[in-house]
Amino acid sequence: MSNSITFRGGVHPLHGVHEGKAATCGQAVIDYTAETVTIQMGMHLGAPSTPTVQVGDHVKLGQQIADPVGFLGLPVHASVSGEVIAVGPVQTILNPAAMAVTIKNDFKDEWVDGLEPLGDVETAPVEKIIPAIKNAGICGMGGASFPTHVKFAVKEGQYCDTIVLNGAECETHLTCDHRLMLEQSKRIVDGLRAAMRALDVKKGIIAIEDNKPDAIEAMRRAAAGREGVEVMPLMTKYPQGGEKQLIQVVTGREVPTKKLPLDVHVIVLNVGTAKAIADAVIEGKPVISRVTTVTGHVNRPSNLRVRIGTMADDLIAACGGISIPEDQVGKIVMGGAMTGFPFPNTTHIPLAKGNNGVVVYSEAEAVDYEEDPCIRCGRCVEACPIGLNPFKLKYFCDAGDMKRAGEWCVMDCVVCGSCSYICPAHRRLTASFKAMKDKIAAEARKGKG
Amino acid sequence: MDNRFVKGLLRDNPLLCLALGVCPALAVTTYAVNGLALGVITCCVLVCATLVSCLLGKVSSEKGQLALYMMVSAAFAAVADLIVKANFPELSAALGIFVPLTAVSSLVLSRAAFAVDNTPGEAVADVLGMGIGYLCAMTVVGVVRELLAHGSVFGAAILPGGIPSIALPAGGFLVLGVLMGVFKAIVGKKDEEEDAQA
Amino acid sequence: MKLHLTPAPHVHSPQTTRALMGNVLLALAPCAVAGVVIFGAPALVLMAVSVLSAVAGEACWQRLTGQKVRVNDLSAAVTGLILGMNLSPRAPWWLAVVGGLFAVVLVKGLFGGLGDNFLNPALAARAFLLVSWPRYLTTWAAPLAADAVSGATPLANPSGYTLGQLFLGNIPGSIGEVCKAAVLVGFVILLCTKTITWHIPVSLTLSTLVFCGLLGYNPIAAVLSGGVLFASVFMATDYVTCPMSTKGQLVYGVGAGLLIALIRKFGLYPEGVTFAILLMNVATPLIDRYTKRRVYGYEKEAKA
Amino acid sequence: MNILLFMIGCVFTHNIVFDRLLGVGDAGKDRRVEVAAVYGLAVCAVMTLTAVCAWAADSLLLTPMKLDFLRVPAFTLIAILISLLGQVCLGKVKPAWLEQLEGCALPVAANVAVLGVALMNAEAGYSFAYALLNGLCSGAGFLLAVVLMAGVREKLEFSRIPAPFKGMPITLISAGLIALAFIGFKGMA
Repeated sequence: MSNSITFRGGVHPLHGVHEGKAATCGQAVIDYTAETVTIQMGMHLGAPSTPTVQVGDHVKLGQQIADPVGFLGLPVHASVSGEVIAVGPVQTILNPAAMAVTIKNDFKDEWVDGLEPLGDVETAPVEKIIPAIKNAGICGMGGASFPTHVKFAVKEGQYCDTIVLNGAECETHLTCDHRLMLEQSKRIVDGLRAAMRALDVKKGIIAIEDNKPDAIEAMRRAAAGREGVEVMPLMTKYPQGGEKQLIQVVTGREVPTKKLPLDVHVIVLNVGTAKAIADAVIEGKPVISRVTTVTGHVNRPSNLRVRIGTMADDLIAACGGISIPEDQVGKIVMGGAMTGFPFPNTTHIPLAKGNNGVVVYSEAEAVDYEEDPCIRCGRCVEACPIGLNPFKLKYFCDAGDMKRAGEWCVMDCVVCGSCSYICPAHRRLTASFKAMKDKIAAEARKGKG
Repeated sequence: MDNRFVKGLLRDNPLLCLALGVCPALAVTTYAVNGLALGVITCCVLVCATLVSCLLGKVSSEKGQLALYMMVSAAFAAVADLIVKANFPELSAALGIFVPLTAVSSLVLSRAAFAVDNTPGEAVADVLGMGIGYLCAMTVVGVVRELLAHGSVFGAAILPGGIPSIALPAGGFLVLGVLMGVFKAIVGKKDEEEDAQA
Repeated sequence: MKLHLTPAPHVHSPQTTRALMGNVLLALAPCAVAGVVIFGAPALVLMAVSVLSAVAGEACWQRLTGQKVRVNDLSAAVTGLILGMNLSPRAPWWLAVVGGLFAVVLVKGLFGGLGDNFLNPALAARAFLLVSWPRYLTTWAAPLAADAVSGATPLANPSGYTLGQLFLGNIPGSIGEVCKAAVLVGFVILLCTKTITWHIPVSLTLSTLVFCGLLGYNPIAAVLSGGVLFASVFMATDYVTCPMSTKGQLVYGVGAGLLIALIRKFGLYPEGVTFAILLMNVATPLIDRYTKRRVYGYEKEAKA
Repeated sequence: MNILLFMIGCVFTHNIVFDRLLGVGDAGKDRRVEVAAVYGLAVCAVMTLTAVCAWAADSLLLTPMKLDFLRVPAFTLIAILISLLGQVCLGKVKPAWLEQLEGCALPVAANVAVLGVALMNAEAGYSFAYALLNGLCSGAGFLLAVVLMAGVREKLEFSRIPAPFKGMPITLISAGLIALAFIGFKGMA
């Protein structure tokens, strides 16, 4: 059943406990609407949008509350109807003071007028689809948050012949895509068809890891009879969901270094993004909610469909609060275990469009390992899906040797975390490469600027 | 004037710190006597060669300079070889080709190059310091290596046995390497950068 | 709420350096037991002394140079035990001490400790002892069972022992190498615990088989006699000193096999394994340089 | 057959650096593997030519006229001339390599091993063939040694070597351990 081809390297985190997904993959998604929502202006990759509402305004559900800024800019919409109670910087997962609009929910959920649904995806006018995507404020829901309409902007001389829907969800603990594929399979295929028609692409492949057989079944049923859509099961291995690895396994092509997937005529979309596209095209609705997994040491681990901007402490409260005493909580992570961002000593953090999970770890699970010397066992070299030489790169990064780190292709590192996961000496390889990549990128910008 | 001399002995000891003239030090120091003898010979060749090249003064091209030093030290090495062959035949057998090889010993060439740039007084002090320093270093290495290899010092047996493999080239490398490290640790030198300006 | 802010990834594979070294010790246990069964108490004493001297040596060296004492990562214990198993049961105890200190201080400590040396410490120490005191390492005690006082090893007169004896190990030889069955058990343990991959042991044993056959030895006897199996499973697969990529490991194994055959045929020392693997350790940096993998998105190998 | 054994002996068993201990200071310098290979090749070429010319000078000129005490200056002169000659033609054939030798091939002549091999040939009274082979194989042995040591030094680049042992001491200890491994070749020739 499963696709026997796989990419080089990769690891199997928490393989024994079904990748930490057992707790939530069997339950249906629960709807939850919080009291207040704090919608950040910079949820997408690119310049933050500028708010167009003041404190005290009354906003309707789906009303645009911020204008896009710059080429990668996206409009931001209210995810609840109610009254704006604050417009100012708030602590977010990565940025201690990010501009955000806080709205108090009046639970009326009355939609703003002026939405323009385009009807069924097969008959919707092709040229209207991409503008609809932009107006709906859609960006990558898998975690990268890259604005989808920019990804669809195919320059002349370029063409796209395959769209791959990323249902791999190789990250640990997260099951939101899995549940979405089970419960919204038709809507996801609609989104894929809309994208295929918009870009005139003949082939759409939905890639799903074979540790989700029920999802594969559900998507196959939904894809039956739809033109050019097929489902491809993949071997379960982290980081199968990475863009480069997915393209390599599904289409057999390799994205050349410093190039984009479009240069090998492929576009990769997350299943959540496809569903958002379908909502935008069929009902003309912007992105106001998403499914998020809340798991780890919470009393009722579950998948919640929540409004964008819901606070993390509300999410945890909705799952029955933290199940272990507060001093035993070691770490809370936004996202999966391999690429998630740790919470900074507070759970009062708003959810962005790209945040797909909140996981609570106990003190035992969150040990700060001390870096032992490298024993050159070669496990990190075997694990790296890109074929880099992590142990050597780590020496260059520690020595701050940007020239040689660049020569040994640190810029090609996809920061997937496999090397740090597998290293017996607990060396923080991924963190060093991420820091070095940021340093080299900053240097390049400064050079250009 | 004199700190140059002391420098040659301790801080910038040619063999143990600047790693000059390493080849003979490895090969010959299986016995302390040989180490001392070659130390003396090298010191004499060094002093004579440096004085002569100091007197000859500068030569135009840098390549010519090095060639001149090599010829001068080759001449003195030949003389030394003759003297040793004539008076101490068994020593010459023990030292083998290492006596004539002092001609191209990196110690002799580098000191000659150093001497030409400085006043004769400075050059003499430096050369004497270096020569004596090298001699002491060779003797120390010879003593340590003979003690480890044969359990004796200058022939007088002290320890019952000894580690025979120290007499082999591999042992020579290890002993000299460890001695250089220990010496640097004692003299408190961090690492080679500081030698650059010596 | 006090939360750790350590960067991703937040989970870690259960294999740690200490666990890996523990696996190696576990895999060495059958050979150690076999050695004691065959050669009696002196084997046990020697192994204990060499482990102790290796561990104590490493602890003192690390304290002397002001480093954190890392003896509990068991790497010194593994070095000591492997060295102990390389000695002949009749070797004097101080030989194990000298070998242990040489391995831990000179070959590993001076280069910076675990992961920084370029020769396998136990193997280098064995070579050093072999060169310094050949008679201790080449006159073999007969096993308790047999009465021959110091029979020649199978290498000396290959036809003297049946393959069965060679395999089960009641033949003269060094403690850990004699019982090939125990070595194979250890090999299986290491494979199951994913501590090593098959590449080096298999390639080394096969290439020894082939090259010894070419040079006129009985291939099976050549592999079963001397320390080929023990060394290929425990010493050649030392992470620090063998190549990183599987391609490099195969080259390493084949090279070592070739050298074993050459040294046994033409060399002075009967046992070529020690020097063959040491020479391949010296060549490992070059092997690593020229067996680099192609990076995703590039046509040819990254610049060396 | 013994020519082959003699050759193997010169390259491996009596390796010029690890067994005959000539040219250790130059072999141990810190260089990248490519530069080491170029330096090794240069030394090998100069050593072979020097050995041949030295043999010619010695057997035709010096010994008949009982001037063998002039061997050392004569051989040094030959070495200098050959390395200059080598530098000129290297400049034409492969200028890239010349930069790697820092533009001047003369230090090659100052290499102890080059003069050592020439003297060894003269004192052992080798015939022409053996003198040539000795020069060539010792040169190959030097190339092997320099490349191996450059490889090892590169591996030790990020090792936490104690401060006083950095630089030459650790190079010598590494060379000692490599020499320990080379003892395996003993008895081959």
